[in-house]
Amino acid sequence: MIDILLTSQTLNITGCADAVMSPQSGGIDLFIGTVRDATKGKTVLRLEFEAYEPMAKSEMNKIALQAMEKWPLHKVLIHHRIGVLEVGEVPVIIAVSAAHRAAAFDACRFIIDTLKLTVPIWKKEIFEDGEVWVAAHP
Amino acid sequence: MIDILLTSQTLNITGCADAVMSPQSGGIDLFIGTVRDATKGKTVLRLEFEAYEPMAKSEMNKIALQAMEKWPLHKVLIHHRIGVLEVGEVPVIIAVSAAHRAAAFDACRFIIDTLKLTVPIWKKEIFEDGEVWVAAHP
Amino acid sequence: MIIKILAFGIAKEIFGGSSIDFALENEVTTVDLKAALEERYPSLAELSSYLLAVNNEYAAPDLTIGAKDEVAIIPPVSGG
Amino acid sequence: MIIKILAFGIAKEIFGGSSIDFALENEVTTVDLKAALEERYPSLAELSSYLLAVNNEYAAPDLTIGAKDEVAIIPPVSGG
Repeated sequence: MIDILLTSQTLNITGCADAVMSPQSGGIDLFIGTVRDATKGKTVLRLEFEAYEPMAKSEMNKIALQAMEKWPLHKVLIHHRIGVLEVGEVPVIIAVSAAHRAAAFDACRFIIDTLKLTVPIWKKEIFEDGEVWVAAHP
Repeated sequence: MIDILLTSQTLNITGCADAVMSPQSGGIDLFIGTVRDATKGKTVLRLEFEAYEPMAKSEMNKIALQAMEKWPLHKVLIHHRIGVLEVGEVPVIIAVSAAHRAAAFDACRFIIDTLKLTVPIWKKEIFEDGEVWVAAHP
Repeated sequence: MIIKILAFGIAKEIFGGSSIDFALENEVTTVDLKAALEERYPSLAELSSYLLAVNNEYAAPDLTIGAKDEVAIIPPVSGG
Repeated sequence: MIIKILAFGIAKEIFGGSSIDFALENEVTTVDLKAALEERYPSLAELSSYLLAVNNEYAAPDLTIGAKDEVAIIPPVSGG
């Protein structure tokens, strides 16, 4: 089971865990991204996330499929928020269930690492004195 | 910050995530144990967890301290349930926050692996035709 | 031939909008289209990197792009 | 000397209760106490393994145990 969501609504942590639970699963690993209050020493006021939506969903689905090929998983969930997020809010939740926890940990880490490399979502950091698209320039 | 709990009440997944969030954190890793419906091909009806409570809390605290020495973490939470648990219920939640996700993943995995080796908590599996203390006999 | 090119993130600022209609004489490969875009929008070459997506897939350098394809500029992603 | 020994999990079933009062002539080390217990409760030796805890800490083999110590049998743990 693969559960992919791109939404401007608040992500639901318990809902994500419940969605991947199954009576066959012995462990769930959940990665929760949060908005930090500072980057490179500068105070971040808020973030804005933008996605190329159809392609982002397609790439998220590809990563989930890759993870299910690499490890014996029961369910994989990738939820990502778009729009304006304040410090402490949650832009991303990855949840993975498996019979054994090693697979859940490895797969969860693979998914967030790969998502950050391939999924067309962009983050703008807004500071008191300006704003910047993260990673755009060298 | 270290948050240790041994309780007969239902564990609260979102509450555990919220407890380790901080404005300095960029990532939270959460491990959620769940009760499987079968072990070695036999149907499990329910589990019973028993703890040597003062020592279990002390060992959980030691593991959290070790994790904080090994990795740059913000907060560590270890909640474990005792008593009777049905299939699908959650016996354990580990939550770790850190500025960077690699530390959160490594620490979370270290904590659950070590907990299963050292914390004096015992699990009895109840089947239709009997019951067994897990790992007691070769 | 007119190709509509979608822009996101920093590319939207470089294009001055969320898409452009880009005129070309013939069908082009990904590599050729990037070169043509950089000539018209030199700021693209200042990015850390960028890719083209065609029909919601990252495009190989030698892929041929025609007027019916959905093309998008993918500047360095930063989700998660 | 009487030592009160707490039991958990399978050890509770071996002892027939959650603690026993175990009589010893002198102070003993962890190793000696395990040997004495196994003589009285042979089923202990059939476990995969077990440790003693003294005052809420795993006890080293050569630790001396006295009447005022809180001693517990720790059969193989299986939390999580």
